[in-house]
Amino acid sequence: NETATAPGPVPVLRRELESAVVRFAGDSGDGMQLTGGQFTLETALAGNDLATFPDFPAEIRAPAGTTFGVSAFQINFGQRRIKTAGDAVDVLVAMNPAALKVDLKDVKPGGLLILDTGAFTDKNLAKAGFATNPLTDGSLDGYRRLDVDMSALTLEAVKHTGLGRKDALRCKNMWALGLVAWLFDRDRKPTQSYLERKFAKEPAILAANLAALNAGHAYGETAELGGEHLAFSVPPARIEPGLYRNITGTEALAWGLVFGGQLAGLPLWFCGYPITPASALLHTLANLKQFEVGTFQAEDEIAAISAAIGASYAGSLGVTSSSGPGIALKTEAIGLAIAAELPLVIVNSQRGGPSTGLPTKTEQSDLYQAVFGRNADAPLPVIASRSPGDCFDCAVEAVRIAVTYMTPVILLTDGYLANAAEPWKLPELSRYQAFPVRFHEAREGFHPFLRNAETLARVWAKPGTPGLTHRIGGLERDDKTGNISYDAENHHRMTKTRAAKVLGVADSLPPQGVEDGAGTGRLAVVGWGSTFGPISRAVSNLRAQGHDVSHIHLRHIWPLPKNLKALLAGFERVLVPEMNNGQLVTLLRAETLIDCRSLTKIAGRPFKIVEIEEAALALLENRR
Amino acid sequence: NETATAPGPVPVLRRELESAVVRFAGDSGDGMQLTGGQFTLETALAGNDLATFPDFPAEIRAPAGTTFGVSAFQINFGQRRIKTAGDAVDVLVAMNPAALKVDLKDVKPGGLLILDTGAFTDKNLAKAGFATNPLTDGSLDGYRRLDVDMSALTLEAVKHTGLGRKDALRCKNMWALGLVAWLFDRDRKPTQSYLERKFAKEPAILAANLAALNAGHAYGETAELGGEHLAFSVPPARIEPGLYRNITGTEALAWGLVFGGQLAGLPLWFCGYPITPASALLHTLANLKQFEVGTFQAEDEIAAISAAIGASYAGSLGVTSSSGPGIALKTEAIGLAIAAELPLVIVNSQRGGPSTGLPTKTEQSDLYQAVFGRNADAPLPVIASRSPGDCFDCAVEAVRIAVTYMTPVILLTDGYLANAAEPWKLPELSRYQAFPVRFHEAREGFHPFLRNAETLARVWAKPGTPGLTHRIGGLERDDKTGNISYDAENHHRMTKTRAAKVLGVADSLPPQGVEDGAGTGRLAVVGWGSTFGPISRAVSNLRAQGHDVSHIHLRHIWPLPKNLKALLAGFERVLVPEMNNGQLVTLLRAETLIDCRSLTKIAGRPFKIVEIEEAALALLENRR
Amino acid sequence: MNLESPQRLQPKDYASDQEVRWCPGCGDYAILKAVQKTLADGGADPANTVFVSGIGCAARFPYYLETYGFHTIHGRAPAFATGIKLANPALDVWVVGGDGDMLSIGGNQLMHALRRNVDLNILLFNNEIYGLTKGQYSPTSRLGTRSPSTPQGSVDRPVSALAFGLGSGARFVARSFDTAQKHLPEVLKRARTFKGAALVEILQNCIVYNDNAFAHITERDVALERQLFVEHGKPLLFAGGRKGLRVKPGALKLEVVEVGEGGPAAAGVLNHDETDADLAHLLVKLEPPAFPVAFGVIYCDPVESYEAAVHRQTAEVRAKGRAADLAQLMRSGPTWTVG
Amino acid sequence: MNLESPQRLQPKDYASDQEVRWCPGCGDYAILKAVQKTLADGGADPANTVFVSGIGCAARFPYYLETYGFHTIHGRAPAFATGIKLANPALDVWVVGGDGDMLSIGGNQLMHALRRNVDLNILLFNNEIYGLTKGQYSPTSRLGTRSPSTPQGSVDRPVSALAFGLGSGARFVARSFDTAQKHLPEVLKRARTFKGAALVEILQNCIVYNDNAFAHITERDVALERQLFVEHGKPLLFAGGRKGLRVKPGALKLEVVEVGEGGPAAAGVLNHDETDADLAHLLVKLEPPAFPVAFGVIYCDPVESYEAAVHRQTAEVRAKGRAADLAQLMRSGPTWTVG
Ligand SMILES: Cc1ncc(C[n+]2csc(CCOP(=O)(O)OP(=O)(O)O)c2C)c(N)n1
Ligand SMILES: Cc1ncc(C[n+]2csc(CCOP(=O)(O)OP(=O)(O)O)c2C)c(N)n1
Ligand code: SF4
Ligand code: SF4
Ligand SMILES: [Mg+2]
Ligand SMILES: [Mg+2]
Repeated sequence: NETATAPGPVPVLRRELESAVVRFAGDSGDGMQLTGGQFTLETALAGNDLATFPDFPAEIRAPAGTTFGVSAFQINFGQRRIKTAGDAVDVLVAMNPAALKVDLKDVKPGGLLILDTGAFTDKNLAKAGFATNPLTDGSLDGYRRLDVDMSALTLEAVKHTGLGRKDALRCKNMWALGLVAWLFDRDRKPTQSYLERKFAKEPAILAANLAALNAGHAYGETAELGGEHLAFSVPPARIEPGLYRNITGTEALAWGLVFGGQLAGLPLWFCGYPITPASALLHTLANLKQFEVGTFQAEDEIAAISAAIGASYAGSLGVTSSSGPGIALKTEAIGLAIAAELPLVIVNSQRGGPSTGLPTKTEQSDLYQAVFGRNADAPLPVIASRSPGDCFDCAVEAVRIAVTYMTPVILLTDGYLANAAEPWKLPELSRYQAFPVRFHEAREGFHPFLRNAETLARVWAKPGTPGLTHRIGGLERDDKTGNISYDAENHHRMTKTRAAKVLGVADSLPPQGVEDGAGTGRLAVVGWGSTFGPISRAVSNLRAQGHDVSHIHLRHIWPLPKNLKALLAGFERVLVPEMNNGQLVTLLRAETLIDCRSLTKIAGRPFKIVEIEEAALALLENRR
Repeated sequence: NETATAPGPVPVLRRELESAVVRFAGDSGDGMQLTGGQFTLETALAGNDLATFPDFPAEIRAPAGTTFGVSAFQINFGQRRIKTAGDAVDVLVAMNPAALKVDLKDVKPGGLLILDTGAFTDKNLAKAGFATNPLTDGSLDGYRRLDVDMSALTLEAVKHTGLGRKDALRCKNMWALGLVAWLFDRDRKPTQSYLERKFAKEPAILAANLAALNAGHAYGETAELGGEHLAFSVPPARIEPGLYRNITGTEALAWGLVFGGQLAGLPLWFCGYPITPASALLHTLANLKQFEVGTFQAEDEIAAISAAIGASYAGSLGVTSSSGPGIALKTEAIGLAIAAELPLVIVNSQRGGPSTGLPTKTEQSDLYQAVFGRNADAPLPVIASRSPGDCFDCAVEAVRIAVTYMTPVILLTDGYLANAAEPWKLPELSRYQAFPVRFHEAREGFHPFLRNAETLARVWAKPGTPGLTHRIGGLERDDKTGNISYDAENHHRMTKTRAAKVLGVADSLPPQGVEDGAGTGRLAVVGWGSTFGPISRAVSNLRAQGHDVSHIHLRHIWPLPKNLKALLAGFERVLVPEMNNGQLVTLLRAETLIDCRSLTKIAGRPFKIVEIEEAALALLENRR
Repeated sequence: MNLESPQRLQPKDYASDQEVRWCPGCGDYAILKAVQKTLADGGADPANTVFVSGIGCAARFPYYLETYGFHTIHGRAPAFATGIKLANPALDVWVVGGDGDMLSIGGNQLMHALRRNVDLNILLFNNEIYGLTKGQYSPTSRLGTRSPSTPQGSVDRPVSALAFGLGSGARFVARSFDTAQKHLPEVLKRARTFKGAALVEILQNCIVYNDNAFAHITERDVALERQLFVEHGKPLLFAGGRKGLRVKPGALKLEVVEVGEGGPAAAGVLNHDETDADLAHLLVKLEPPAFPVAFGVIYCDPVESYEAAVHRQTAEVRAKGRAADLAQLMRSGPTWTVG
Repeated sequence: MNLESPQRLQPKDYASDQEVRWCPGCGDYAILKAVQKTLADGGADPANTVFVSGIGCAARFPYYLETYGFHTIHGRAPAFATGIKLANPALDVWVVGGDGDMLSIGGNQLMHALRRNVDLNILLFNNEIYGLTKGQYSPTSRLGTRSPSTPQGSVDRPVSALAFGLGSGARFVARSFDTAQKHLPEVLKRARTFKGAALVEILQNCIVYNDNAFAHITERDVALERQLFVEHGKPLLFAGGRKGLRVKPGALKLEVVEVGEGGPAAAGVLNHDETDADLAHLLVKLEPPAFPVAFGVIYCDPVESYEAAVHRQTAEVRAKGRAADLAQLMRSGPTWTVG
């Protein structure tokens, strides 16, 4: 009963855009994450580059219609390289007054609001805290509007399926998706096949969702949407050729860990305790049992890391993961892994703090904790991934360092990376260099703290190996025998050795490069982690304006790349934007004695591009 | 049957010394700590300045005669100001071969060895790992020796008390003490009264101990100890007038906390879990229930700090204490105290690490943990005490900061400070300024995050107050209402406010002064904590030799004193000696961008004076 | 709203001005109502009432009550509450948490609060799932529970909250469920007046991640057969009095018996003795289908509470009269004068 | 010494070359001997044997055995051991710790290892004191214990290790004491062969800080009256067979009965049934003076062990044949080609 599903251009006047930012916002129950995800897929298949930002409420399922129950999904896509989810919104789809209330502030002046008027009831307006109705009180005058009673139109469209009102209304999100797909000339096929897979066993629900999707699309085609409600087109971007898929940081991380284990030739034991936003890694790995992967949900974070260390002791690769408060609980055991010199990967999906803080918001404020946050002289390597896809390579790198140097490694990601998706070019797995672990087996002269002269890694002799029975633990050990030692000079030597071993990781790293811009100049913007996108875009914007700015982005937080000091010394000014109150900047200042300046944003959200541009300009113009 | 107990000078030729270092060493069961403590008291009463260093074995009571069972107590005393327990030993009292084995390396060439030949049996020699008998193999040729069969002489001396052989032999330490007292012309009275108190109910044991003490003394008087075994005299030092006592860091800390509570007008709740070397504070406070002090031995460190925070929440002053690994476990809860802005004092008696490390040895390697060791942006004030007596003032200061700024405060001490004793001039308690807490009671406009405009401290409204019911917790709070807030800008503001509040503590501090030397010059040696003694002595030695060196010692680690950067900028070079692998130095470099150089010693023992002198000279001579 | 005085307040007076943010239909709403009723019935003074919680959906509880409240960290609420109670024994201190909070990460803190017998009212909302973190299985989830972290089903046996409580030395254990709006306030009242650590397990429906976990016990059609309400001194009857529990002859076990004409006594039905720890052990673990689930105050055997003992001991020390004089203390032991 | 092969080894072959550093006279020496004997008797392969411990005097244990050993951190040994056993189920994994390590800081880890039924041999050395930290009272110390941290005596009630174990869901609990050099190896052998979490409480004398804590049970003159050695299927007799335990008529309790001429059966003496959890509950808490202390395997009721179930489930997934092909996995779901 719908013909508009046929592919091919719709005969409509479309304004071509370089890029566009769309945000879907509604109740937690409105399915906005799903809608956004499907639009992302359609957009990726249309050949655009893109970046997304899902923004969940802290509540599981807050009462309908409240502002704190608003769930939003933002996508930035374009024919140019897309680096962030976008500073400001071009099109806001608001499924109820609360969504409008929360998200309007991010819409560009003159931006398009698509509003489900059916949801703007008195009750919902009151719940959202509107004193007067924004649809009529003139407060939206500065925006373009598309007011449409999606609720009613959806009910109408799915009537024939016989679904009850409640279930029928749940198709509203597909109606909205259909409309937005029409607006940007996206193909609905991927969504249709998704729905067919998902509701294969529920034909009525499937039919209703498809009908809503198509009705929304048809509404765009047939309604009077000329004039200011002009439709758009965003032609494909020029991106590196290859096979692509969308990937979240969590998926990339999980696969990277599995692959790291394969490169090391070790089974992986992932031991974790749920915590937002880290739990998704546990869930993902729990579904990968076909690989040499085991998962263990422990009773708490301490048990989780303890079991992971136990697994490493027994000859597997132990991995654990959490977020700030949970990592804090693991601190004592991390010290043991350092002392016993066992490999271990610790993933920290950072979130807003201190304490419980803002559990569902992103932040990169656990750098201090990662680099310095242990009792005693207890150094370990720290790396950070910059984007969802980069989590794959960072996971592999973390495993490489852990097994090559017999050390725990902290891998920093964050809530944004964990949840956000980006198009990802599938890596050629055969191109990666393996780093197979050789367990120690020779009895001659064995003790557990024999070291590799080059890496300073101790030998790894696992239980079950005949003739190599030995004892290790957290007490200081004699560097000549591996037995407990309280000797003063030995302790000094061992402390220096542990530090040298970790610093030695830098020997295995390529020199720090420059992402964009020259190797010397007036200003270097130095970032780490998920600030990559906004810094990258800000620097390229500034360079396009003729400014002498370069972008340097660190994967290795500790040890720092060996050439970093020299590299930074080649710039007049250094700016360090961080989603924290200034942490990497402290490390850089201490290590380089260069007057690096901090730009902070501690708001649970990524930087806006303009924020970085402004700070960079201020430094360039010597205003700070 | 002994007349030599009469006071007054003994007619013997004594060589006057400026200072002397004596070490008592024996089996854990030999009572060396007691012996050392009593000799310390006798020496203090003789008017010398002094410093001590007790060195326990890690084992509770290791098998007799083993090297790892050796327990030692060192005292440095003199007629000049004494800053450390001494680099090298003048007189070693070795009660068995193991003690000689372990401690000989610290004796000065030509130093005096007092050896209990009765304990140099074949069995004991073997246990200590001597292949040949050092008494006869010439290996001790470079030393002066006093070989005496203390075991036999003690048995002889106490025979009349009818004690069994085992009990009788336990008086050997008193025999040794008697001899050393004679050697340095000390009055035995204090020890005699001590014994009378201690063994009031065991007359036979009392008699035996007194007899042994006197016999040792008499042996000195009557034996052929002329010639090379010349006796010594160490005349009184010129020290500040006043009433003195010996005090350990633990006692000073306990009393300082009690006094801090009094100045704040709050009851104190100390909640801890035993760990070496922090347990002694729990034990000391558990005996002070006559004050407004409660102690709670929790099931673990997490419960300990949680209960302490609970006590603060309820309107008491919560205090908790541990050592590195235990502090690690408290990290998550510290974050809550920061978020909820509740006062709390956290004492860390640092010990060797990482992990279990060297539990009975001292180290100052938890500075990173204290300053940086938490998830998220979670700053708190950190102070460190420099000497046993200084623990009193630091405890008061920690309480002042905690209640004035509504913040947890970390107070760093270490294993050395906890156990070591020094003469302490009793403070005039009435001279201290009180800082009485005023709980919030006004209902008008109340919310729990109302702030003092000057200190930025939030109000403290305790449960039980009518009309002020409210909820707090670890989720981010709105700065205008105190309610939970996920608002982006609010979180940024709150993070900045928390940081500003802690930095604001510096406004209440006097400018950083110089301990010794000029306020500008060629070299500043910057220390913190228990390195005070050796740095102080090293700098005064160098200054006496005409070098332009100054000593700066920090009590406040975070925030740093406001004038510190300017102060350090006045020196050509800066040296930072630490008993860790370089931690304060990182903070100073980051904060001042001055090329501070690190001197490290991670050996579980205080610096030797010469080690600091050498490093300082190297910098002065531009050798590093 | 801040309340003036402890004069007779209504349940609604104990509600704070914060919007309740649980999922619509969550069992926590009913428990909140029951607690408000309990406070009102007991004439609780809001100013002297403190709710302490860990982290989880259940642990949001304090925000919704117009009393003092402290939302702490995951699993440690019993320890915070211990500190609060030690510092001010006059406060009425409640601890609220979920099965994950109290039995997964917080098992040790719970055990020790119970063992010490700190005077706390401990409410364990057992929904057999981690709600707040979106549905992973918990230590009370039944064998085979499929969840995001156990896609093929869990393989570890659950712990029983009350068996764990008894094993830890609790002197008061009770059980009720969210929708039992008459029974629950009664049980809570007993917990509140018990001077010591009172552990109350409340079966709670998580409509989103573990809906109907207790339907086989709480649904109307099975309720009579599956619910045994125990009362001290009264016979252990259920199924509308048609069935009862008696000692299995010659064994140390209970068995179900039909109550005939002669009434419970004739059928050998046991009377509930809430001071009998051995009986409590058997009651807490009764399970369908063979047995009904026991609700009510299953065990209650008071001894001196921890904070009371601590303060008694302190008072004894002070009564012995060591002076609280710091200057004097400093001068005790050897001192000497210089100059 | 590194051992060649698992051929018949003597107890002394399991001793490492490290000097034993406990206090002379410490009960730990005897336990070490018993464990060495158990290993020798069982023909344990040192290469496949791992001792895992936390921190404390007891926890030094692994250093003295020529097997694999991991001296971890305070209280968490059961969790480390769980990881070890998951990673390599073929290993024979022992956990050793004191009452502080396992029941104070480590209560949660112990509970969950027991609940999950991980195949571990867990030896809890109970000396009712913190030895290593010099004598503070522990959660098993009796009421009124004077210690450095409780100078006026402790005011909190101790937890019973085995009651806690049962409350946590343990499927094997047993008790012995340090000097029981015949009995202890027998119990350890049972623990070793039990496939699941076996909790063995070993009463251990700390000669320095809590000397004679168990003298009232273990001293020769009271031993007969105070020690009940249970054996599956055998009557619960003590006092040289002169006394036994029977069910108190009509109650859910045990009582002491004199065994007369007619023998145990006539006196109604109960036979020990180690699979009976209810009986176990009663036995673990028997205490002098009214009762003897129960020693031996008090409860043993095997179910599938955790790591076995985990590996079984994994095998099932793999058998279902989802290919372990990462490149293929990456290509599942929507992909597109650029260029
Ligand atoms: C240290 C720490 N670890 C983990 C978490 C994440 N977390 C929050 S609540 C929770 C469990 C919730 O389950 P439950 O206690 O049963 O409460 P419910 O939500 O079911 O009411 C977890 C794992 C956390 N907040 N802090
Ligand atoms: C995290 C941490 N907290 C505290 C300690 C100190 N500590 C070491 S062993 C111990 C308790 C020892 O008692 P127990 O477990 O009974 O063993 P025992 O020495 O009596 O054999 C304590 C508190 C520690 N090592 N680590
Ligand atoms: S997730 Fe479950 S427990 Fe949490 S609020 Fe929703 S229904 Fe209640
Ligand atoms: S302190 Fe006690 S438990 Fe520890 S080794 Fe000595 S006697 Fe044994
Ligand atoms: Mg739950
Ligand atoms: Mg013990």
